[in-house]
Order: sequence, then structure tokens, then C-alpha cells
Amino acid sequence: MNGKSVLRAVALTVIGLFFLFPLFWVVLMSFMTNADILRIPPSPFFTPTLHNYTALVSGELVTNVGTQKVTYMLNLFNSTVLSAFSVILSLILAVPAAYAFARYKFRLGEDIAFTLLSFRFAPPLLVLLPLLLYFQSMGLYDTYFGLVWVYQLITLPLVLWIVRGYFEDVSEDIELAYRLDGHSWLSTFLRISIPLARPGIAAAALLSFIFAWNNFIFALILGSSRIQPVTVGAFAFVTASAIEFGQIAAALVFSIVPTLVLAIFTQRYLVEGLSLGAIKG
Amino acid sequence: MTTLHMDKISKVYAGASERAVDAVTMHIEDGEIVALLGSSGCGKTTTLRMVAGLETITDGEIRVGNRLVNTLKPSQRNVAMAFETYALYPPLRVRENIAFGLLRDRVASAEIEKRVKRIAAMLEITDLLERYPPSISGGAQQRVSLARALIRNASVYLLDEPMSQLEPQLRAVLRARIKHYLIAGKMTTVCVTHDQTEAIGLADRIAVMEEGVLQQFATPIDLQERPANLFVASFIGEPPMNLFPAVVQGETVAVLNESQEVAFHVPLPPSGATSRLGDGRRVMVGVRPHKVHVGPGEAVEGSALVGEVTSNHWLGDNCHIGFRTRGCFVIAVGDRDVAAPLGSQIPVTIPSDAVNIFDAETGVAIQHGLNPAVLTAA
Amino acid sequence: MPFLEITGLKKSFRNHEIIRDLSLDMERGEFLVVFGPSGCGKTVLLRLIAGMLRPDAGDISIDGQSVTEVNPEYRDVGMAFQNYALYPHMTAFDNIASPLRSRHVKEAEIKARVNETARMLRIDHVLDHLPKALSQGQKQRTALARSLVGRPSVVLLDDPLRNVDAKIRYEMRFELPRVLRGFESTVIYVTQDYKEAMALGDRVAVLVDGAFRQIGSPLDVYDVPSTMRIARLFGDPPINLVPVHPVTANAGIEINVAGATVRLPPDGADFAGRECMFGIRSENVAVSLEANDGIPVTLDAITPLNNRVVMLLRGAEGTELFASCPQGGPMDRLRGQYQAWAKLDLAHAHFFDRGDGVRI
Amino acid sequence: MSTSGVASMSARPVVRRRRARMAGALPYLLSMPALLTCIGILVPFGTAIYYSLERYNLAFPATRGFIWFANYISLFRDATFWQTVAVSMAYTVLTVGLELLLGLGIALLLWRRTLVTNLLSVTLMLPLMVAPAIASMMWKLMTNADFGILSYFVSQLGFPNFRWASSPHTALFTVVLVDMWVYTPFITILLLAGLRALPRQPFEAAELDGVPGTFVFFRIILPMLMPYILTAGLFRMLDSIQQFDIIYAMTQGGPGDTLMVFQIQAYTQAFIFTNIARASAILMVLWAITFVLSNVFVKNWLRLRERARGRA
Repeated sequence: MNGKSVLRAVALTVIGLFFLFPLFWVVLMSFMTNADILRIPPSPFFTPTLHNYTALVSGELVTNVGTQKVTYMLNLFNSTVLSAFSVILSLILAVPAAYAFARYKFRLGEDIAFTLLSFRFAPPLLVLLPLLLYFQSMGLYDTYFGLVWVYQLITLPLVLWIVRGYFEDVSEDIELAYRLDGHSWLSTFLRISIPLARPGIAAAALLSFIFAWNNFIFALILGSSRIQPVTVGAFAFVTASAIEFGQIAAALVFSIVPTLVLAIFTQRYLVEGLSLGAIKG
Repeated sequence: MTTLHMDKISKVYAGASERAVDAVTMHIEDGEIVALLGSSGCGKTTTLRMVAGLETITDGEIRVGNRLVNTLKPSQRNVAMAFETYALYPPLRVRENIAFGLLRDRVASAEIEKRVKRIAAMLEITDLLERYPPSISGGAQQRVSLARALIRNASVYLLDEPMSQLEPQLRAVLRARIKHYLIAGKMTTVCVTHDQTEAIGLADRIAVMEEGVLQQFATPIDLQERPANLFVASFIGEPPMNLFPAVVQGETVAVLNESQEVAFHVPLPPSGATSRLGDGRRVMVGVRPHKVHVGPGEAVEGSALVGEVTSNHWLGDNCHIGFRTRGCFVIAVGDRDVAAPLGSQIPVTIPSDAVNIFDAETGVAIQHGLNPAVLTAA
Repeated sequence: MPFLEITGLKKSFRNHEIIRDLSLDMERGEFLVVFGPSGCGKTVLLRLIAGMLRPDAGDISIDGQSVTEVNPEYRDVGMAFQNYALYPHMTAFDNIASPLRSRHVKEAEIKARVNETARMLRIDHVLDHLPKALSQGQKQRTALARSLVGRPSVVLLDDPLRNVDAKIRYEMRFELPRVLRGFESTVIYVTQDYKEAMALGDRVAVLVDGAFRQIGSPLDVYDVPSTMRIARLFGDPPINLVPVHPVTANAGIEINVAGATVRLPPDGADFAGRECMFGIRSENVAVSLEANDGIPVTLDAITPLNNRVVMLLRGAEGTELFASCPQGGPMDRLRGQYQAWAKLDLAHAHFFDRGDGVRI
Repeated sequence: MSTSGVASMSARPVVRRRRARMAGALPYLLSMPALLTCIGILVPFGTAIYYSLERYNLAFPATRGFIWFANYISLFRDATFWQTVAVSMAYTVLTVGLELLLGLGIALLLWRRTLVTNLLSVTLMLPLMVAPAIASMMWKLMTNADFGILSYFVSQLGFPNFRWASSPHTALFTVVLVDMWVYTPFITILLLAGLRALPRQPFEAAELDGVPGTFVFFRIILPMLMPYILTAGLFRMLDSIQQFDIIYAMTQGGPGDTLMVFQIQAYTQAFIFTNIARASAILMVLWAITFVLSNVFVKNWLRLRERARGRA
């Protein structure tokens, strides 16, 4: 082994440590008692306990100050509902539009597409402030529907631009061949275009689910604790005083596990999704 | 400008069980132009890349001149290569791309200028010198890639599918100019191609490869007239060789038609060929289409037949005639003026010296031409 | 009345005219080969006929009915694509069955017809494969079967042999006409390979710059090309073209080719003084190494080509000329550079106007 | 060939439909639902512009009224606003710059495919999947003065009173570090995809021709990677300048107003001081910046798409 490859190995180790250690440590903490956490020097060797998790699941946090009710399971449920419905709505809205933008060079087409894209880059608060006031007067404040609709700000452009790229890759000749076989436009769309773009649609759905799940600011502003997702719920945890650190860690772990699991499925598509399909190999 | 010797070189890719290249031996003379010919996946490109040093050699030895190059880095082997995918440097202008390879040879800039100009003129890319590779057509990029390789002073020139993307009108002239350039500069060249017309047009000798194995390494004329086996016979030549199943019967070879009946007999020469072939042996009979004599004309020794014309493809300088005779479909190449209207009956002769006989099982050639000369014995 | 009639077809993209005033008549059951180099507009033409594009002007009618405004699915046109355009998620059987399914043909009937078509094209053993499991040749046959199985009134074959290997391509030249005869369709066959065009077509339509510049038999197109461009498209090696300036001398016309004066046979045509291109095919140039007879040239390279020997000659002023002769002569084993003399067979000479390239 | 079929020549359909009218409208019909949603979001955007031109504080509803550009004028005269601009810029430049350098370095390290690099590139995706707000909280736990493991490590290294985000001196450093943890993988993954999409042969050609490594890096790799670098950089820049989640979850803009970047400042104005107008004006300034950036971005991106497509 020469000096160059030693250097390389060291660099790779440091990189691995930097990006993995925080996850590792938080998972470890979530299995520690308060006493373990507060021990100096900290040690990765301790008797693991599920206490933090059972407390979260049962909704009763027993601390040395007393028992406190938490609704973290509700937050998890909210995250799931909000993300799932946002994705479904986005697919319904954006897949046909993605096809239109991919296939037809129509007037206004690019303009509309870019307007939709620009939402990805607009400061969210700019829209949220007036929306909050509207929602309050329209009765949409603190409703799933209202939030799902606002979530379209993130998920819709994502689905639109990823799926558009995939539709562009569906050969026009294949569609034409199917039309020439005597099939209508609609049947061609349903039986050829959609199945061939399915990997893209799946990737877009999974990625937009993750993005919706990870959102923080929308629910912080547009909902009360009744409908807030885990991101906001965990924040309330951290700032609340009487909660044990192990339980915070457990809550954080709870909130990241679903997206990490999904990420494993989306691995292949991640790059395209993250760059809105900008660099498709 | 040196010899290139490959001795039983083999390649097994990591994780593969088959040999991509299997004990290939080729001795290439100084200044010789050799083509590696075969269909995709036959190992020809792998062989080339082993010579270049871009693939490790699993087994065997490669020598450039007297130097064993097995473990040398590509840059130490002094070889120049034109890649099938062009491998141009997109951020550099065409001119810089071509001159790039001369960098380390420390050629004076005036000299570089002169050589670039000359090679660009030969390959008709003078107008493109200031452009960037992505902005020019595939055919033009291929020419730039060729220029980059040919301009170098290397020991061996490796050209991977060098003309596959050229415009058809340009191909013939560039092929001839490049051949002239290579011969004039006494450049030892190995050219990989899947196109047999390319190989025949360019090379002094052709190595036909299939499934990693060198099938035959011979001059174009030998490959056409004395193919070593059925693979070479059917791979070389446009139109490809007519092949029929046949049985040795006494002093003749009986050619069978599609219904396995005897269609016609090819007489064997009285030189004891029968004993060598063995009575009753199943063989394949091959006849080059351009050797089939169509029409009455002068007497040719061979099997005289009558065929019904089923297709007549007139191609300007010659014509390809397809005819059926007693259940056999035969393709013949005739002059442009051969009169063979569709449906007509024409006299045809298969000259004895145009018949190649192969073993039916192994495909190995037994005899080329039914004259005494015998190349291979099974 | 023609079965397929195209009149005055025009199509532009972004002010760039791709199809310019193209017209064509075809009889029912006719087989027409359209030959065009890349970028000649053939893809657009086929899309116009198929109905995926609408022309800017002109009309397309099939069997007396204008289809210009008709959706592709109602045109009764079949098409085989250069890249096959098979449906990757369907088996070969379902691919071929697609045109029948759209017409609600009974399943048993579909089965019978798909099998029959597949047998004709010798792919009946791979019908349950997905396209990705098929070889190039099988893909191409599947695409062909799909375009034919519904017996459409017009079949468009878009360079269907381009992506298959040379051997299959050559075999299909013999097989295709036989298969097509079984279907009675009116067929337009597009190719970029001049040999394929000449081999397959009784009539070859040469598509250059968005219009048919010549429609005729292979013999017409090869021996009497209407423009210089067309002359160059047919023949390998391409026809030699040399700019000449004919002058009247010695009671005849003389031109200067590669530094030598050549006297044209007196055939009446007088185009002395006109700037033109002199064209002569390689097979009409004879080369001799001994006789000091003809145009002095250097023989630069010898490149055999399909049982012929092609020679690159360089005359004075650097003019390059191709000559070719059948294999088996003294040229076979030459290597390197030689002094030689070229003789032109002026009976097969062509002259084109140097401005517009039209034949003189 | 038998003609047993029903659908031979005679089956030629008689029904012929015109396509012209339908075909023109189709793309609009398809994009209509998405378009309507888009309009539903454009309306509040218009409203926000209007708010920024009003005197509008929820605590004093009676004073509401249209005042043209007075909000902007007072904004530009206000030192706190310039502090916001400065912090936002510092945050953006630091995160994007450091992440690009680190990301490029890591991508180059991972370029060659081995078991280790493949594993590591999967590992790198994990931080990216963690919600930025959650990531911030994780780091908050790790930098806790009482039990944080990182606090312990730095104290062992000789900085016993390193206070991370609670000190105005190190707060910016802390949030930039978290941002780097979350987003460097984004840049790495993008650049790695770029590197791996580069054709291999030009590098083989350079190897064969014996071209020096530095020359290859600066004249070939870097220019070829530039579109990816620009895309990644601009993407990150647009996110960074609008950063909210990480900073809010870590310090809510503190300590003091050390970390009052655009969106935090606007949030504070709106929800602490109920000054909707001022918040809107701040956000409009931010929007103008992102608009310019995203236009640059989109142009570059389109070129990239065309090139990628042209090559494929």
C-alpha cells in the first residue's frame, strides 16, 4: 500500500464517520436511560432499554417530575396521511400535465411548466402568510385538506418534472405504432405511455412522499398540534422542558426511519429526483 | 513502425467463466495492416484493448518489437489508438484534440501545425479545426479521432471500428487515402471491424474471430477462396457463400436440396479424393456466388444446371441473381448485362474449382476446389 | 385513379422547409422503394402519411378518400419502424396481435392470424418472448409482422433492415418480396442503402431535399441520373466528378481531365463553353500499368470491394479518380504506389451543370 | 396465405373523425388541473405583493392602509434588515462554497467503483433523507452543553467551553456544519452521477497518449463537470438563501439576532411582531433574489438537458 492509497483510505473513513456518526449516536441514545446519557465520559456500552419507545407509543411519558401525556403517535399518523394524500393528489394533477409538456410543443406550454417549476424556488413563507389569513377565513386552517393542498407546492413540481423526463424518453414511435394499430389516443396513453413511464412515476411518488414527510414550515404555520406531522411534533418535544433526552432521541428516530426505508427503494432514482430530473444519464 | 507479436493471449473478465479471448496468436509484420474481423462480442475489441494496455492480459505475451509489454502502462507502450466511440475531449477544439497526443512527444509547434494541417486535409476536417467535438456530426468526430491517432509517431496504430460512422460517399475515398497513408508511412496497424468489406478493402491480412477464438488469419483472397471453416465461409463475402448439405457418393459429391433429396452431383477429381473424404460422409458444399457461372458462354468445367430465376437484383456494376434448381436456392453474381428475367430458365454452371467442402459436423474445411490442392485434412 | 395519392405536400418546422411540394401516385398493391440520404425528410414524410403530423399544404388520399384530416388510428396504415418500436412490456405475440385487438377480432381468430403471420416470417417459436429477449433479426421480423397482420391498405416500412446485421439484411433482400406478396398491401419501403433500393425496387423514388427528384427503374437512376447529387448517391465507390470547361477544338469537344486532354465522341450535343461537371463511374475507368496510353496517374491505393478491385488514382493537379475492375486480374496483389495510365470509357460519361447540378 | 380474417381490406373503418380541433386543445386540457392548482397559489402570491405595499399589523387593524413603497424604504434604512442580508449571504456563501468543495472532493474519491465506494455512496444518501429540521435537532442533542457527545469531544480536544449554537461566535459555524451534514451528500451524489456519466474513453485516450494528470483534471474533467457543478451550486444556493428549517429548529434565529436570515426574520416579524406588511416586504426582497438566481439556473439547466438528450 503506497502513501496515496493510505491517504485515500483515511479520507474515506473520515467522510464515513462524519456522515454516519450522528445517525448512529441518536439511535444509540434512543435506547439509553437518562442516566446513561448524562454519564461522563459518554460510552457506547450500556444496557439498552426500550423504555423510551414504549413511552412514546403508549403516549405516557413517565419522568422524575411526573407523568405527561404526549401525542407523538398522532404526529406519526398525521405525517403518513398528509404525505400519502399529497402524493396521490400530485400524481392525479401532474401526470397528465407532465405528458402534455413532454409530448406537445404547445404555445404557453413551456411558460406554464416553468411557472410550476418556479414554485420549487419561491420562498415558502411568501405564499404561506397570505394563505394563513385566507385559510382562517375559509375554514381551511388546521385541516388535512388545506395542508395537502399547500403540500402541492413541493410535490407537484417534483412529480411534474421527473415524470416529464420519463415521458420524453418514451419513444414517440412506439406511441405512433400503437395508434396506427387502430387504438385511440386515450388507450395509447393508458396502455403504452403510462406503463412505460411507470418507473419514473414510482420514483416521483416515493420521492415526493419523502419530501412531504420532511416538510416543516407548512404545518408549523398552517396547523395546530391536532394535524401536525412528526417534524413539527418533534420540535415541540425538543423545546418542551420536562421531557427526557432519550425520549427525544426516540422521537427523532421514529421520524426518520420511514424516509430512510423509502430511500433504500428510491436509491436508483434519487439523483434524478433530487435534481428534478435535470441530469438524467 | 515495428512488429507486433501476440502469443497465446487470453482474457477472462473478472467474474466471468468464459474466456473473452482464447489463446490468440498473431505475428504482425513491420508495416503490415491487419484487420480483426468478427461480429460483436467475438473478442476482437478486447484483443485490441489488451494490446493497448487498457485491459490486463490473463495469459500469454504481447511484444511490441522485442519489448514484452504485458505489464507496461498504456502510456509506456507507444501505441496510438482511435476509439470506436471517438473518445474526443469535448472541452477542447478539434485542432487541440488532434494535437493533444503530440504533447508528450515535445514536437515543435510549427511541426505540429504542419502535421495537423496535412492530416486534416486528408480526412477532410480542415473546416472543422476550430469547432468543438459535440457540435460536429458523428462521422466528423470519427475522422477527428482517426486524425488524433494517425498523427502520432507510434510503434503500433490501433483503430477500433475506424470508419463505421462515415458517410457512405466519403467512406470509399477515405479508406483508400488512409491505406495509402499507412503503407507510405510503413505503419504497423491493427484495425478492428465488424464490416468485412472494410476489412477486405484495408487489410493485408485479416484475422477472423468468433467467440474469442481466432478462426483464420490469412490474406483476403485466401479467406475468400480457402476459408478454414464454415464460420469463415459464411462470414466473408457479399453475397455470402452458398452452402448446401451433401453426401460423398462414389466419385461425386451429391448435393441435397431442402427436402434432403439429391439435387445435383459435383464430380470429384480422380486424384483419390474419395478415399480421403470417405464414401458416404456427410459434408457441406460451399460455392462462392461470384464463381457461379450464369448463362451459356464458354465451356466451364463443372456441374451444368438449369435454374429458374426467382430474383434478380441489379446493382449497377453487377447483379445478384437468385435461382432455384431442383429444390436448391442458389445466389450467383453476374455482370451488369446478364439477361436473367424473373421466372426464366437459365443455364448455370458451378465450376469444379469453385467448390469448397467442409465437414458437416465440425465445420472444418476438407478441401478447397476440386483440384488436387488440399489445404486441410479433418 | 391511383390508390395512394399525394399532391403538393408541404411541411415546415420553424421556417425550415422539410417537405417541399412533394407528390406521388401509387397503384393498389404496388411496391415502391423510397431512397434518400439521411436528413432528406423521409421521417417527416412517413409521419405525414401515417397521420402523426399534419401537412402545411397538400393532400393525402387513400383509395379515393382524403385522409389528411384523419387520425392515425383510422387511416388503415401499417408501419414498421427503423428502431422497431415494439411495445417492451408485451410479448411478441401481443405486439403482433395489437392491430387485431383494436378491431375486436375474436381471440381464436387473432391467435390463428398471428400464428400464421409469425410462421411466414419464421418467428413462430419466439412468440411468447418479450422484445428484450429477441435478437435484432427477430425484433425486426416482429415489427414487420405487426405492420402486416392487420392487412392495412398501405404499409410503410421505415428502413426496417438498418439495424440488423449485414448477413440478415442481405438474406431479407430475397425474403422480403416473397413475404410481402402474401399480403397484397400497397407498400412504401424507405431505405438509405442504395444497393437495397436497387435490389428491391422495380421503381425507385429518390427523395432529396424534401421532394422526389427522380422516380424510375434502378437502371434509369443508375445510368441516367437526373442530377449530380443523385449520381453521387448511387454507386460504391461514388461516381468520379471532375469540374471541366469543355472547349471546341479540332471539330469536336475537348475537356481537360486530371491534366490530360480528352476528346469527346461526336454525339451531336454541343455544350462547349459551359461550366460543367464531368462524371464517370469507377467501372468505366480502366487502369493499365504498362501501356503508356491514356491519362498518366499515380495509383495510390488498391482497396478490394466485394470481388472487385477499387483503385484510387491521383492525376495531375491532385485530382482523385476511382477506377474499378473485377477481381482476378493483375491488380489483385499490388501494394503501394505505382505509375499507371487511366482510360475513360466516354460512352458512359455524364455531364452536369456546375450551377444547379442538373444533367446535361 | 388464407384470408380467413374478418378484418381484411373490407374491415377498413368507415368512421372517420377529424382530429384538428381536438388535437390543439388536448395539451391544455391535460395541463388544466395542474394549472388551476398553480393559479390557486398565484393568488396568495399576488396578495403578498399587496401586503408589502400596505401598512398592516395584526395588532393594529385600524391603521391598515395602502402606503406604496414605504415599507421597502424603511426596510432599506434599517440596520437590522442589512444584518439579515449579511447573515443570509454569509450563510449562503459558506454553505454553498464549502459543500461544493467537499462534495467535489468526495465525488472524486468515490468515482472509481469498488465495494467500499459503492457502500459509502449509499451511506451518503441517508443524511439527505433526514428532514433538515430533524437533523438540526439531532445535532442539538449532540451539542448539548450537559451531555452532548460533540461537546464532550471538543472539551477533550481542549475547548471546554465551546458552546456551539448558544454562543453568538459559533452559532453560524454550528448551523453551517448541520447544513453541510444534510446537503453535502446532495452535491456529492449529483457530481458523482455527473462523473460516472462522463464517457470513459476520453480518459483512456489520455492515458494512452500519456497526458499528465493535472492537465486532464483541469482541461478535461473540470470543464466536462462544470454543468453539473453549476446545477448543484445553483440548486443549493436557492435553498440556502431561503434556509428556515435548520436554523429555526436549532436557535430560532438566536442567540440575539445572530442568525436572523431572511425567512426567520420574516417569520419573526409576522408571528412575534404581527407585522404582516414588513414580513411581506422582506420576503419580496428574498423573492427578487431567488427569481434572478432561478432564471440563471433554468437557463443553464435547459442547456444541460438539451446536451444530455443530444448525446443520448
